[in-house]
Amino acid sequence: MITITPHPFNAAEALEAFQKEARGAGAIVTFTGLVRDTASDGDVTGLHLQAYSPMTERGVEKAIAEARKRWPVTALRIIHRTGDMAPFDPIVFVAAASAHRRAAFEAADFLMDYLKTEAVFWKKELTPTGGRWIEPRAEDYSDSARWSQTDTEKA
Amino acid sequence: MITITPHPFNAAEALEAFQKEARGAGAIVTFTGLVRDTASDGDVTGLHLQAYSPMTERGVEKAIAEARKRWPVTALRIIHRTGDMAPFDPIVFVAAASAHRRAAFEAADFLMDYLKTEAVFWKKELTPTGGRWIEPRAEDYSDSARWSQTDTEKA
Amino acid sequence: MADILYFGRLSDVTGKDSEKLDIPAAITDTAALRRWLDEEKSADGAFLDKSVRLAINNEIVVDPHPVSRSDEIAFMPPVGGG
Amino acid sequence: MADILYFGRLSDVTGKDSEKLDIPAAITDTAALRRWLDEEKSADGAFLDKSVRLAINNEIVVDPHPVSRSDEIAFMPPVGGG
Repeated sequence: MITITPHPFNAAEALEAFQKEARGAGAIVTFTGLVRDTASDGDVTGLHLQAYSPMTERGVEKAIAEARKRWPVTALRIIHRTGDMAPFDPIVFVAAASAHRRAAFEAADFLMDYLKTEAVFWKKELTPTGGRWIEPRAEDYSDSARWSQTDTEKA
Repeated sequence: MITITPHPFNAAEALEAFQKEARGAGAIVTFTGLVRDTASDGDVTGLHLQAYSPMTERGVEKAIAEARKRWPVTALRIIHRTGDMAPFDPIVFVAAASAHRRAAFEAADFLMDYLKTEAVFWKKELTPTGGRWIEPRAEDYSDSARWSQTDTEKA
Repeated sequence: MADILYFGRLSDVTGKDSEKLDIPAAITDTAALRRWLDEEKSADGAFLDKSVRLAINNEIVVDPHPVSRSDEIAFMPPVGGG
Repeated sequence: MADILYFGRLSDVTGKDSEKLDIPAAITDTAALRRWLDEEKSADGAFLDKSVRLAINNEIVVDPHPVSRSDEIAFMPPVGGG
Protein backbone atom coordinates (compact mmCIF):
# COMPACT_ATOMS: atom_id res chain seq x y z
CA MET A 1 0.00 0.00 0.00
CA ILE A 2 1.17 3.50 -0.83
CA THR A 3 0.47 6.79 0.92
CA ILE A 4 1.86 10.06 -0.37
CA THR A 5 0.74 12.71 2.01
CA PRO A 6 1.27 16.31 3.06
CA HIS A 7 0.35 15.30 6.63
CA PRO A 8 2.81 14.21 9.35
CA PHE A 9 2.90 10.50 10.13
CA ASN A 10 4.32 8.40 12.94
CA ALA A 11 6.73 5.57 12.03
CA ALA A 12 5.95 3.53 15.16
CA GLU A 13 2.22 3.63 14.41
CA ALA A 14 3.00 2.64 10.83
CA LEU A 15 4.96 -0.39 12.07
CA GLU A 16 2.15 -1.32 14.46
CA ALA A 17 -0.38 -1.29 11.61
CA PHE A 18 1.98 -3.08 9.23
CA GLN A 19 2.57 -5.86 11.74
CA LYS A 20 -1.19 -6.54 11.76
CA GLU A 21 -1.35 -6.46 7.97
CA ALA A 22 1.66 -8.79 7.72
CA ARG A 23 0.35 -11.23 10.35
CA GLY A 24 1.95 -14.64 9.82
CA ALA A 25 5.21 -13.26 8.39
CA GLY A 26 8.41 -14.28 10.16
CA ALA A 27 10.39 -11.17 9.21
CA ILE A 28 9.62 -7.48 8.96
CA VAL A 29 12.17 -4.90 7.85
CA THR A 30 11.42 -1.19 8.07
CA PHE A 31 13.25 1.87 6.91
CA THR A 32 12.46 5.29 8.32
CA GLY A 33 14.02 8.38 6.77
CA LEU A 34 14.06 11.47 8.96
CA VAL A 35 14.85 15.14 8.47
CA ARG A 36 18.33 15.77 9.83
CA ASP A 37 19.13 18.98 11.66
CA THR A 38 22.56 19.37 10.09
CA ALA A 39 24.01 18.91 6.62
CA SER A 40 27.64 18.84 5.50
CA ASP A 41 27.58 22.63 5.22
CA GLY A 42 25.70 23.65 8.36
CA ASP A 43 22.36 23.71 10.10
CA VAL A 44 19.13 22.59 8.48
CA THR A 45 15.92 24.27 9.55
CA GLY A 46 13.54 22.14 7.53
CA LEU A 47 12.78 20.23 4.37
CA HIS A 48 10.36 21.00 1.55
CA LEU A 49 9.19 18.16 -0.68
CA GLN A 50 7.31 18.30 -3.97
CA ALA A 51 5.58 15.42 -5.76
CA TYR A 52 3.82 15.31 -9.13
CA SER A 53 0.56 13.40 -8.95
CA PRO A 54 -0.31 10.95 -10.39
CA MET A 55 3.14 10.38 -11.96
CA THR A 56 4.72 9.96 -8.52
CA GLU A 57 2.15 7.38 -7.37
CA ARG A 58 2.35 5.52 -10.69
CA GLY A 59 6.13 5.17 -10.38
CA VAL A 60 6.00 3.96 -6.80
CA GLU A 61 3.30 1.42 -7.73
CA LYS A 62 5.58 0.07 -10.44
CA ALA A 63 8.50 -0.22 -8.02
CA ILE A 64 6.28 -2.15 -5.60
CA ALA A 65 5.16 -4.48 -8.39
CA GLU A 66 8.82 -5.03 -9.33
CA ALA A 67 9.73 -5.83 -5.70
CA ARG A 68 6.87 -8.34 -5.53
CA LYS A 69 8.16 -9.99 -8.70
CA ARG A 70 11.72 -10.22 -7.36
CA TRP A 71 11.15 -11.37 -3.78
CA PRO A 72 8.61 -13.56 -1.99
CA VAL A 73 7.31 -10.70 0.13
CA THR A 74 3.93 -11.06 1.80
CA ALA A 75 3.30 -7.35 2.43
CA LEU A 76 4.83 -4.03 1.44
CA ARG A 77 4.13 -0.52 2.68
CA ILE A 78 5.38 2.90 1.60
CA ILE A 79 4.51 6.22 3.23
CA HIS A 80 6.13 9.34 1.79
CA ARG A 81 5.71 12.91 2.93
CA THR A 82 5.33 15.97 0.77
CA GLY A 83 5.21 19.62 1.83
CA ASP A 84 7.09 21.21 4.70
CA MET A 85 8.84 19.24 7.41
CA ALA A 86 10.87 20.16 10.49
CA PRO A 87 14.08 18.49 11.70
CA PHE A 88 13.45 14.99 13.16
CA ASP A 89 10.15 14.60 11.24
CA PRO A 90 9.81 11.34 9.32
CA ILE A 91 10.02 11.79 5.53
CA VAL A 92 9.60 8.22 4.40
CA PHE A 93 8.64 4.84 5.82
CA VAL A 94 9.16 1.59 3.93
CA ALA A 95 8.19 -1.81 5.34
CA ALA A 96 8.61 -5.27 3.85
CA ALA A 97 7.38 -8.57 5.29
CA SER A 98 8.35 -12.08 4.33
CA ALA A 99 8.66 -15.61 5.71
CA HIS A 100 12.44 -15.23 5.98
CA ARG A 101 14.58 -12.18 6.52
CA ARG A 102 16.65 -11.95 3.33
CA ALA A 103 13.67 -11.15 1.10
CA ALA A 104 12.42 -8.52 3.55
CA PHE A 105 15.84 -6.82 3.80
CA GLU A 106 16.40 -6.79 0.05
CA ALA A 107 12.91 -5.60 -0.87
CA ALA A 108 13.11 -2.69 1.61
CA ASP A 109 16.61 -1.81 0.39
CA PHE A 110 15.50 -1.95 -3.26
CA LEU A 111 12.45 0.25 -2.62
CA MET A 112 14.57 2.84 -0.81
CA ASP A 113 17.04 2.94 -3.70
CA TYR A 114 14.10 3.51 -6.05
CA LEU A 115 12.70 6.27 -3.85
CA LYS A 116 16.08 8.02 -3.60
CA THR A 117 16.97 8.05 -7.29
CA GLU A 118 13.91 7.44 -9.45
CA ALA A 119 10.77 8.37 -7.56
CA VAL A 120 9.23 11.61 -8.77
CA PHE A 121 9.99 13.90 -5.82
CA TRP A 122 11.98 17.08 -5.43
CA LYS A 123 13.54 17.87 -2.10
CA LYS A 124 14.80 21.17 -0.76
CA GLU A 125 16.85 21.54 2.38
CA LEU A 126 16.02 24.78 4.14
CA THR A 127 18.91 26.50 5.89
CA PRO A 128 19.31 29.79 7.79
CA THR A 129 20.75 31.28 4.58
CA GLY A 130 17.98 30.07 2.27
CA GLY A 131 17.81 26.62 0.83
CA ARG A 132 19.22 24.10 -1.57
CA TRP A 133 17.60 21.54 -3.86
CA ILE A 134 19.01 18.11 -3.06
CA GLU A 135 19.54 15.84 -6.03
CA PRO A 136 20.64 12.21 -5.63
CA ARG A 137 24.28 11.68 -4.62
CA ALA A 138 26.62 9.59 -6.80
CA GLU A 139 26.37 6.98 -4.03
CA ASP A 140 22.58 6.89 -4.41
CA TYR A 141 22.89 6.16 -8.13
CA SER A 142 25.49 3.43 -7.57
CA ASP A 143 23.36 1.87 -4.82
CA SER A 144 20.43 1.85 -7.19
CA ALA A 145 22.51 0.32 -10.00
CA ARG A 146 23.15 -2.75 -7.82
CA TRP A 147 19.71 -4.10 -8.68
CA SER A 148 20.12 -3.89 -12.45
CA GLN A 149 23.59 -5.47 -12.19
CA THR A 150 21.91 -8.41 -10.50
CA ASP A 151 19.56 -8.65 -13.48
CA THR A 152 22.43 -8.78 -15.92
CA GLU A 153 24.30 -11.37 -13.92
CA LYS A 154 21.21 -13.54 -13.73
CA ALA A 155 20.43 -13.16 -17.41
CA MET B 1 21.60 -1.26 24.14
CA ILE B 2 20.74 -4.91 24.68
CA THR B 3 17.72 -6.46 26.35
CA ILE B 4 17.36 -10.21 26.67
CA THR B 5 14.06 -10.83 28.34
CA PRO B 6 11.49 -13.48 29.17
CA HIS B 7 8.79 -10.78 28.94
CA PRO B 8 6.77 -9.90 25.80
CA PHE B 9 7.75 -6.69 24.04
CA ASN B 10 6.15 -4.50 21.41
CA ALA B 11 8.16 -3.71 18.27
CA ALA B 12 6.32 -0.46 17.56
CA GLU B 13 7.05 0.82 21.08
CA ALA B 14 10.66 -0.22 20.60
CA LEU B 15 10.85 1.82 17.37
CA GLU B 16 9.22 4.81 19.07
CA ALA B 17 11.82 4.73 21.86
CA PHE B 18 14.69 4.12 19.43
CA GLN B 19 13.67 7.10 17.32
CA LYS B 20 14.07 9.31 20.39
CA GLU B 21 17.43 7.75 21.25
CA ALA B 22 18.61 8.16 17.64
CA ARG B 23 17.41 11.77 17.34
CA GLY B 24 19.35 13.54 14.59
CA ALA B 25 19.92 10.40 12.50
CA GLY B 26 18.70 10.48 8.91
CA ALA B 27 18.10 6.75 8.57
CA ILE B 28 16.68 4.07 10.85
CA VAL B 29 16.44 0.42 9.82
CA THR B 30 14.61 -2.08 11.99
CA PHE B 31 14.22 -5.82 11.83
CA THR B 32 11.43 -7.60 13.69
CA GLY B 33 11.40 -11.38 13.85
CA LEU B 34 8.04 -12.93 14.70
CA VAL B 35 6.81 -16.40 15.59
CA ARG B 36 5.20 -17.91 12.50
CA ASP B 37 2.09 -20.04 12.79
CA THR B 38 3.23 -22.55 10.17
CA ALA B 39 6.49 -24.28 9.30
CA SER B 40 7.40 -26.33 6.23
CA ASP B 41 5.97 -29.42 7.91
CA GLY B 42 2.74 -28.08 9.45
CA ASP B 43 1.27 -25.90 12.15
CA VAL B 44 3.32 -24.23 14.83
CA THR B 45 1.69 -23.68 18.20
CA GLY B 46 4.53 -21.74 19.81
CA LEU B 47 8.22 -21.19 20.25
CA HIS B 48 10.47 -21.90 23.24
CA LEU B 49 13.76 -20.04 23.51
CA GLN B 50 16.69 -20.67 25.84
CA ALA B 51 19.64 -18.36 26.53
CA TYR B 52 22.74 -18.86 28.65
CA SER B 53 23.54 -15.82 30.76
CA PRO B 54 25.95 -14.08 30.77
CA MET B 55 27.50 -15.83 27.75
CA THR B 56 24.59 -14.79 25.54
CA GLU B 57 24.80 -11.11 26.55
CA ARG B 58 28.59 -11.10 26.22
CA GLY B 59 28.37 -12.40 22.64
CA VAL B 60 25.71 -9.89 21.62
CA GLU B 61 27.75 -7.04 23.15
CA LYS B 62 30.73 -8.13 21.04
CA ALA B 63 28.61 -8.20 17.88
CA ILE B 64 27.38 -4.69 18.63
CA ALA B 65 30.95 -3.48 19.17
CA GLU B 66 31.92 -5.09 15.84
CA ALA B 67 29.02 -3.35 14.04
CA ARG B 68 30.08 0.00 15.52
CA LYS B 69 33.61 -0.60 14.27
CA ARG B 70 32.43 -1.46 10.74
CA TRP B 71 29.76 1.18 10.15
CA PRO B 72 29.23 4.81 11.20
CA VAL B 73 26.08 4.00 13.16
CA THR B 74 24.84 6.51 15.71
CA ALA B 75 22.63 4.11 17.71
CA LEU B 76 21.99 0.37 17.89
CA ARG B 77 19.33 -1.58 19.75
CA ILE B 78 18.71 -5.30 20.23
CA ILE B 79 15.80 -6.86 22.09
CA HIS B 80 15.62 -10.66 22.19
CA ARG B 81 13.01 -12.83 23.83
CA THR B 82 13.58 -15.98 25.81
CA GLY B 83 10.99 -18.39 27.24
CA ASP B 84 7.66 -19.30 25.70
CA MET B 85 6.07 -17.39 22.84
CA ALA B 86 2.85 -17.76 20.86
CA PRO B 87 2.43 -17.38 17.09
CA PHE B 88 2.73 -13.72 15.94
CA ASP B 89 4.72 -12.73 19.08
CA PRO B 90 7.92 -10.79 18.37
CA ILE B 91 11.08 -12.80 19.04
CA VAL B 92 13.70 -10.25 18.16
CA PHE B 93 13.98 -6.55 17.37
CA VAL B 94 17.11 -4.98 15.89
CA ALA B 95 17.40 -1.28 15.10
CA ALA B 96 20.28 0.67 13.57
CA ALA B 97 20.50 4.43 13.05
CA SER B 98 22.91 6.38 10.90
CA ALA B 99 23.27 9.59 8.91
CA HIS B 100 22.73 7.70 5.64
CA ARG B 101 20.81 4.55 4.89
CA ARG B 102 23.50 2.10 3.72
CA ALA B 103 25.24 1.90 7.11
CA ALA B 104 21.90 1.40 8.87
CA PHE B 105 20.81 -1.37 6.47
CA GLU B 106 24.12 -3.20 6.67
CA ALA B 107 24.51 -2.96 10.43
CA ALA B 108 20.99 -4.34 11.01
CA ASP B 109 21.58 -7.11 8.47
CA PHE B 110 24.94 -8.00 10.06
CA LEU B 111 23.47 -8.12 13.58
CA MET B 112 20.62 -10.38 12.42
CA ASP B 113 23.10 -12.75 10.78
CA TYR B 114 25.01 -12.84 14.05
CA LEU B 115 21.85 -13.51 16.06
CA LYS B 116 20.75 -16.31 13.72
CA THR B 117 24.01 -18.25 13.60
CA GLU B 118 26.29 -17.31 16.48
CA ALA B 119 24.26 -15.83 19.32
CA VAL B 120 23.94 -18.21 22.24
CA PHE B 121 20.27 -19.15 21.98
CA TRP B 122 18.41 -22.39 21.44
CA LYS B 123 15.04 -22.36 19.77
CA LYS B 124 12.33 -25.00 19.76
CA GLU B 125 9.31 -24.89 17.50
CA LEU B 126 6.30 -26.36 19.27
CA THR B 127 3.87 -28.31 17.11
CA PRO B 128 0.69 -30.31 17.79
CA THR B 129 2.84 -33.48 17.70
CA GLY B 130 5.55 -32.22 20.07
CA GLY B 131 8.39 -29.98 19.04
CA ARG B 132 11.61 -29.62 17.17
CA TRP B 133 14.85 -27.80 17.97
CA ILE B 134 15.63 -25.39 15.16
CA GLU B 135 19.28 -25.07 14.28
CA PRO B 136 20.55 -22.50 11.73
CA ARG B 137 19.78 -23.31 8.08
CA ALA B 138 22.60 -23.60 5.52
CA GLU B 139 21.31 -20.27 4.19
CA ASP B 140 21.80 -18.66 7.60
CA TYR B 141 25.44 -19.76 7.69
CA SER B 142 26.10 -18.53 4.15
CA ASP B 143 24.38 -15.20 4.93
CA SER B 144 26.61 -14.85 7.96
CA ALA B 145 29.75 -15.73 5.97
CA ARG B 146 29.15 -12.69 3.72
CA TRP B 147 30.64 -10.41 6.36
CA SER B 148 33.92 -12.30 6.73
CA GLN B 149 34.26 -12.49 2.92
CA THR B 150 34.07 -8.71 2.87
CA ASP B 151 36.94 -8.62 5.35
CA THR B 152 39.08 -10.85 3.19
CA GLU B 153 38.35 -8.89 0.04
CA LYS B 154 39.25 -5.66 1.78
CA ALA B 155 42.43 -7.10 3.31
CA MET C 1 -4.02 28.20 -21.96
CA ALA C 2 -1.37 25.66 -21.01
CA ASP C 3 -0.69 24.62 -17.43
CA ILE C 4 3.01 24.96 -16.83
CA LEU C 5 4.50 23.26 -13.75
CA TYR C 6 7.92 24.14 -12.35
CA PHE C 7 9.48 21.55 -10.06
CA GLY C 8 12.62 21.57 -7.94
CA ARG C 9 15.11 24.32 -8.69
CA LEU C 10 12.89 25.65 -11.50
CA SER C 11 10.28 26.68 -8.94
CA ASP C 12 12.97 28.91 -7.41
CA VAL C 13 14.02 30.29 -10.81
CA THR C 14 10.43 31.26 -11.64
CA GLY C 15 9.31 32.06 -8.10
CA LYS C 16 6.25 29.83 -8.50
CA ASP C 17 5.22 26.17 -8.68
CA SER C 18 2.86 26.58 -11.63
CA GLU C 19 1.09 29.06 -13.82
CA LYS C 20 -1.27 29.23 -16.78
CA LEU C 21 0.50 30.54 -19.88
CA ASP C 22 -0.62 31.54 -23.32
CA ILE C 23 2.03 29.85 -25.43
CA PRO C 24 2.70 31.78 -28.68
CA ALA C 25 1.39 29.92 -31.74
CA ALA C 26 4.93 29.81 -33.16
CA ILE C 27 6.04 27.51 -30.30
CA THR C 28 5.08 24.04 -31.51
CA ASP C 29 7.55 21.73 -29.78
CA THR C 30 9.32 21.30 -26.44
CA ALA C 31 12.71 22.48 -27.70
CA ALA C 32 11.21 25.79 -28.80
CA LEU C 33 9.22 26.03 -25.58
CA ARG C 34 12.40 25.68 -23.50
CA ARG C 35 14.10 28.49 -25.44
CA TRP C 36 11.07 30.76 -25.24
CA LEU C 37 10.57 30.24 -21.49
CA ASP C 38 14.26 30.60 -20.72
CA GLU C 39 14.15 34.03 -22.32
CA GLU C 40 10.77 35.01 -20.83
CA LYS C 41 11.97 34.11 -17.32
CA SER C 42 15.53 35.42 -17.78
CA ALA C 43 16.48 31.99 -16.54
CA ASP C 44 20.04 32.05 -17.80
CA GLY C 45 19.84 28.55 -19.32
CA ALA C 46 17.97 26.82 -16.46
CA PHE C 47 15.25 25.70 -18.89
CA LEU C 48 17.81 24.47 -21.45
CA ASP C 49 19.67 22.22 -19.01
CA LYS C 50 19.59 18.69 -20.41
CA SER C 51 19.10 17.24 -16.91
CA VAL C 52 15.69 18.95 -16.86
CA ARG C 53 13.16 16.59 -18.45
CA LEU C 54 9.75 17.55 -19.71
CA ALA C 55 6.45 15.79 -19.07
CA ILE C 56 3.37 16.50 -21.11
CA ASN C 57 0.07 15.54 -19.54
CA ASN C 58 1.88 13.46 -16.90
CA GLU C 59 4.03 11.48 -19.35
CA ILE C 60 7.75 12.11 -19.78
CA VAL C 61 8.64 13.07 -23.37
CA VAL C 62 11.88 13.39 -25.32
CA ASP C 63 12.80 16.67 -27.04
CA PRO C 64 11.63 17.79 -29.47
CA HIS C 65 8.07 16.73 -28.74
CA PRO C 66 4.96 18.53 -30.08
CA VAL C 67 3.22 20.80 -27.59
CA SER C 68 -0.37 21.97 -27.80
CA ARG C 69 -1.67 25.15 -26.23
CA SER C 70 -3.93 23.24 -23.81
CA ASP C 71 -1.34 20.77 -22.49
CA GLU C 72 -0.16 20.37 -18.91
CA ILE C 73 3.60 20.76 -19.28
CA ALA C 74 5.97 20.00 -16.39
CA PHE C 75 9.64 20.94 -16.13
CA MET C 76 11.33 18.22 -14.11
CA PRO C 77 14.91 18.57 -12.77
CA PRO C 78 16.54 15.33 -11.52
CA VAL C 79 14.13 13.56 -9.16
CA GLY C 80 14.80 11.94 -5.82
CA GLY C 81 12.87 11.51 -2.60
CA GLY C 82 13.39 9.56 0.64
CA MET D 1 28.56 -30.92 43.32
CA ALA D 2 28.80 -29.67 39.74
CA ASP D 3 26.06 -27.65 38.04
CA ILE D 4 25.28 -29.32 34.75
CA LEU D 5 23.25 -27.37 32.18
CA TYR D 6 21.51 -29.02 29.23
CA PHE D 7 20.60 -26.73 26.35
CA GLY D 8 18.61 -27.29 23.17
CA ARG D 9 17.98 -30.90 22.23
CA LEU D 10 19.95 -32.11 25.26
CA SER D 11 17.26 -30.71 27.55
CA ASP D 12 14.83 -33.04 25.80
CA VAL D 13 17.21 -36.01 26.04
CA THR D 14 17.60 -35.50 29.80
CA GLY D 15 14.10 -34.18 30.49
CA LYS D 16 15.56 -31.18 32.35
CA ASP D 17 17.41 -27.90 31.81
CA SER D 18 19.92 -28.37 34.62
CA GLU D 19 20.81 -30.45 37.62
CA LYS D 20 23.44 -30.76 40.34
CA LEU D 21 25.56 -33.86 39.87
CA ASP D 22 28.18 -35.58 41.91
CA ILE D 23 30.76 -36.33 39.24
CA PRO D 24 32.77 -39.49 40.01
CA ALA D 25 36.38 -38.72 40.99
CA ALA D 26 37.57 -40.79 38.01
CA ILE D 27 36.05 -38.29 35.57
CA THR D 28 38.73 -35.62 35.20
CA ASP D 29 38.15 -34.19 31.72
CA THR D 30 35.33 -33.24 29.37
CA ALA D 31 35.82 -36.23 27.06
CA ALA D 32 35.36 -38.64 29.97
CA LEU D 33 32.43 -36.59 31.24
CA ARG D 34 30.66 -36.88 27.87
CA ARG D 35 31.05 -40.68 27.86
CA TRP D 36 29.95 -41.02 31.48
CA LEU D 37 26.84 -38.83 31.04
CA ASP D 38 25.89 -40.44 27.75
CA GLU D 39 25.77 -43.76 29.53
CA GLU D 40 24.09 -42.42 32.71
CA LYS D 41 21.33 -40.78 30.63
CA SER D 42 21.07 -43.62 28.08
CA ALA D 43 21.48 -40.83 25.58
CA ASP D 44 22.49 -43.00 22.65
CA GLY D 45 25.41 -40.77 21.67
CA ALA D 46 23.70 -37.38 22.11
CA PHE D 47 26.45 -36.26 24.51
CA LEU D 48 29.21 -37.48 22.19
CA ASP D 49 28.00 -35.53 19.15
CA LYS D 50 30.84 -33.27 17.99
CA SER D 51 28.38 -30.46 17.21
CA VAL D 52 27.67 -30.27 20.97
CA ARG D 53 30.22 -27.92 22.53
CA LEU D 54 31.00 -27.68 26.21
CA ALA D 55 31.33 -24.56 28.30
CA ILE D 56 32.92 -24.56 31.71
CA ASN D 57 32.04 -21.66 34.00
CA ASN D 58 30.57 -19.74 31.04
CA GLU D 59 33.60 -20.18 28.75
CA ILE D 60 33.60 -22.52 25.77
CA VAL D 61 36.32 -25.15 26.01
CA VAL D 62 37.83 -27.68 23.60
CA ASP D 63 37.86 -31.41 24.45
CA PRO D 64 39.53 -32.77 26.41
CA HIS D 65 39.48 -30.03 29.03
CA PRO D 66 39.94 -30.61 32.79
CA VAL D 67 36.75 -30.57 34.83
CA SER D 68 36.48 -30.00 38.54
CA ARG D 69 33.67 -31.28 40.73
CA SER D 70 32.44 -27.75 41.51
CA ASP D 71 32.33 -26.40 37.95
CA GLU D 72 29.30 -25.14 36.07
CA ILE D 73 29.35 -27.28 32.95
CA ALA D 74 27.05 -26.55 29.99
CA PHE D 75 26.28 -28.83 27.06
CA MET D 76 25.65 -26.60 24.05
CA PRO D 77 24.22 -27.94 20.77
CA PRO D 78 24.50 -25.59 17.74
CA VAL D 79 23.27 -22.14 18.74
CA GLY D 80 20.99 -19.76 16.87
CA GLY D 81 18.37 -17.22 17.86
CA GLY D 82 16.37 -14.59 16.03
